[in-house]
Amino acid sequence: MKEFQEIFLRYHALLQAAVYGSAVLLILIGLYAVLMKKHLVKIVIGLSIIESGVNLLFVAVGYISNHTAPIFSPGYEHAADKMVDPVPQALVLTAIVIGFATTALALSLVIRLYRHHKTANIEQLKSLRW
Amino acid sequence: MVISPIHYIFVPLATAFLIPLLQKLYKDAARVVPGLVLFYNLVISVILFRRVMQHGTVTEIIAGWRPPFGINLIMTPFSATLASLVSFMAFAVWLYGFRFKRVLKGGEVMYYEILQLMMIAGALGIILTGDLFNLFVFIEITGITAISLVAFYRDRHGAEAGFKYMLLGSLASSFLLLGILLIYTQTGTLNMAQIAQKMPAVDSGVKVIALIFILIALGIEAEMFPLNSWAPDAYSQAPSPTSATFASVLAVAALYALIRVGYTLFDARMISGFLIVMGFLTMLIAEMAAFSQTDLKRMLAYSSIGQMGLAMVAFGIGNETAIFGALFLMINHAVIKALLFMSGSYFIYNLQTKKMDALNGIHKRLPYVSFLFSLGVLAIIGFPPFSGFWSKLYILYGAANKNMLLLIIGILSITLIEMTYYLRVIGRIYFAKEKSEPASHKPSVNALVAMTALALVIIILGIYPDLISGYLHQAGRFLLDKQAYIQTVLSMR
Amino acid sequence: MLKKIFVWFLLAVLGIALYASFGRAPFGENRVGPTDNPATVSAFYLKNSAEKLQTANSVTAIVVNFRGFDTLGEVTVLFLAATGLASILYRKEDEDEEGEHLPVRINLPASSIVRTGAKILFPLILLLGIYIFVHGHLTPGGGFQGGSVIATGFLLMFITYRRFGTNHKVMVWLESLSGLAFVLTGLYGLIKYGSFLQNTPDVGHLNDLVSGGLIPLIYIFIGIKVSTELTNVLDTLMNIKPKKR
Amino acid sequence: MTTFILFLVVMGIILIAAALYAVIQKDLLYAVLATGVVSLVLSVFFYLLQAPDVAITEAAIGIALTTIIFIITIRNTTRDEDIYSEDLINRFKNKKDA
Repeated sequence: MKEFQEIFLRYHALLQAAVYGSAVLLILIGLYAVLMKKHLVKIVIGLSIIESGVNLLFVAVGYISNHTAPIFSPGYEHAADKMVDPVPQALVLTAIVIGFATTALALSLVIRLYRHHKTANIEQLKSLRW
Repeated sequence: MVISPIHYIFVPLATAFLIPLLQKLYKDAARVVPGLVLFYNLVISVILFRRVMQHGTVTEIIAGWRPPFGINLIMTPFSATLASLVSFMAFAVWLYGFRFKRVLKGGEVMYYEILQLMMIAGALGIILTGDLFNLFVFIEITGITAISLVAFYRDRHGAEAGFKYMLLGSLASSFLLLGILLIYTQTGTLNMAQIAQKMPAVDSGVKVIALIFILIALGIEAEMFPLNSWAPDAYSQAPSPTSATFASVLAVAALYALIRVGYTLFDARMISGFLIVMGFLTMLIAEMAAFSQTDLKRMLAYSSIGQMGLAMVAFGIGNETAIFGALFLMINHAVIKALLFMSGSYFIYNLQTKKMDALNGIHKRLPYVSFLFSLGVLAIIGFPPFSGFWSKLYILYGAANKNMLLLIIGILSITLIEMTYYLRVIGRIYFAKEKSEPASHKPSVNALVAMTALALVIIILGIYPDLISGYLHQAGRFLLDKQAYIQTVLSMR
Repeated sequence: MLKKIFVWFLLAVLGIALYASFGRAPFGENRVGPTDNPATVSAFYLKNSAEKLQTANSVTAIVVNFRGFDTLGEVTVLFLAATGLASILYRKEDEDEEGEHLPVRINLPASSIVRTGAKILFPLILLLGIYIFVHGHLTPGGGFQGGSVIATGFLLMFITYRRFGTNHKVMVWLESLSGLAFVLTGLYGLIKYGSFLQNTPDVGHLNDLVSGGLIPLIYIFIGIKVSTELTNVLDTLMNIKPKKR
Repeated sequence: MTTFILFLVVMGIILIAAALYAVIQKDLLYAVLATGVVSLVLSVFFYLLQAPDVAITEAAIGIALTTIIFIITIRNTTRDEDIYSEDLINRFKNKKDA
């Protein structure tokens, strides 16, 4: 297991870039879709990609190299010191479910909007103005 | 069972879960039961408010784990004041909306009442919680209910306003999560008191970024410029009792969250300049937009945003006088704006249009409602005998104490704009030539009772502000005393 | 064009800010600390979920007990989303949406292989979901996971059988009662032990099926609640009449 | 160990590629399926990062339920990003007929 730690440290920059980097990139890609895309469904896709990125960031922050999942299954009863941080995982559970709830609500609004306006382009929804 | 802050949350929750069943047993359950719950909230507000003011902060541990390990509810004098305000306003709005005709169609009334009740429970949760992630959950509860209520009429404007709110609200929740996570990585905790304790040791760059994320998120909820484009649409498209709730409950809770995070988690000095500048911009732009509105509800909405901006400025000034003024302003704004939305919606209901041109000479058709509306208008622009006067005076006094002459001039000139457009409406109501149409919808008794009660509150607070000023001073002092907050929470057993 | 430059600038700033600030918490670093004498919240949770709560899955212990109040809020969010969805997509019988009327479903029926497969799979998926939330305190999984698995089972049936519908009365009862049961379990803690959602001290032994006191019970309520809410959401969405092509 | 590193890097690349595809793709059905792929890879990611609870949740909610509600929405709006309104659909149809 010492080996693991060594290799982990050697490639640490790469690993951090792979995990944090992809989470941050997901957030940016999603934000790009939200800001630049015109189709309502695309915008909601962007929102859900942002949520995915945030969730990944949560789990990544809680990870500890060479530690196991925070479950005291038989044989691991006294391995509390060798477990990853369970708090971000618990928070992410909440965040995923809440994310699904908001996505469903957003999509129902999209359906409503399309029924009324006959269009799914955000630039054509201009009945309300400043 | 001893009365404790948790009653604010679990009673509405259990009721909301039960309403679909009760509806099957008794047809009007969905309308009556929330009222009982809100009345119960009002009763425990009175009890807890007295307890907090006499014996100091009331705290409650949830799930039996003392902070920082468990989630805790905390009622400082500051949050007790706001929680009581929210409970009172929620009950008044329920009373007003009890026979509200437009929401009475079919089975929708159940959806409406559940959402409305949970919006209030969520707002109370925001005010009471002492945990950062729990704050996020309650913000989501209010957000989802508010979106559904904005889109409640299912017309094209409603859905559009709802979608706008949805878009900004989702971004807000993502940013809030990022901010929370950043704080968690640095401090290893989610309890607000412990974060406040550990915050000075955190690297200042990370601290600023976390602060920016959280300010963006809470700024969206608290209608801060330039993130408030959802607000006028949401206010004007929602059913009228909901608009009143937005102004008197949701805005209060969102501003509370902003202030709690800014003052307790971070340093008050860190955000004071930001709050003053953003608050002033919010106020200026909102009042200018209100000036050019032709739609009554939109005008009221912009005026609401303006008032929130003024409250932000006052919290930014940050001395005791200004905070006293800000708290007074929050109470005034909640009561007065609710009254304006309530009476204004009777105009709209009678005229079947939101346009202000149609208001000409309506005082002959709805004399009492017109009287209440003008009372509200006079109070909100700060005419001397009414309560709005005192809050503005104290905020200006607070600014003067800090020698912010420019700010005083700015606030006064914005008040002038405000006065112009509000008095224009009054002019229309009383002095313009009326079109001869008979009044079709007289206000119902319960709505009249609710509106009269609010009007009485305005008048009494205006003539005799000492009634609450002692409490407000105490609340303001507690807000500034960060160490007391930390100690109270972390010494809980 | 200006908007494009602004957006790219915003994205660049945000990306750098995010990566730099999270870089201060290096990937894989141990920020939990020793669990014998916990200095952080996580270490305290890890220690006590095994010792005081006898719950093998410490994520479950956090979700249901330590931070159970969050979970109550989360279940409420789901409930409110289902309510809001129903309210937004609600349609009275006589309500005509701007002259649109489309009774005919255009989709082809599923093939008989799919239908038979769905019929066999459906009870298995339900069973799997129930297994997941009953064992939530022992193995990975729990109320949310099991609930959403059950909802996918209903989804399969909705897709395969056009006429498949849930029994609304049963759903309403299950939904209300499971939510209420969650709150009442919390209330039991408040009355008996003085704190909302507090667990019983009688927690059994680690890795027994009946261990963790009230945790498995609450997770079962959550599982029922989540599965009914998600199924309701799907039901509402599936029953939208498709538009004219 | 090296497989772990390799896995994470490859997964990250797939994740970003799928997300980019979801944003760029004009056919919304494929875009939605790509977000399903994002969720799938994400749940593998969670599993590798020792979060099996989250992985199961993401698998059930992210892959199955979110994707299906998106598909239902597409069925009720338009499938092509550029043909976003009923007017455009009709015009497109007429062109095809002519």
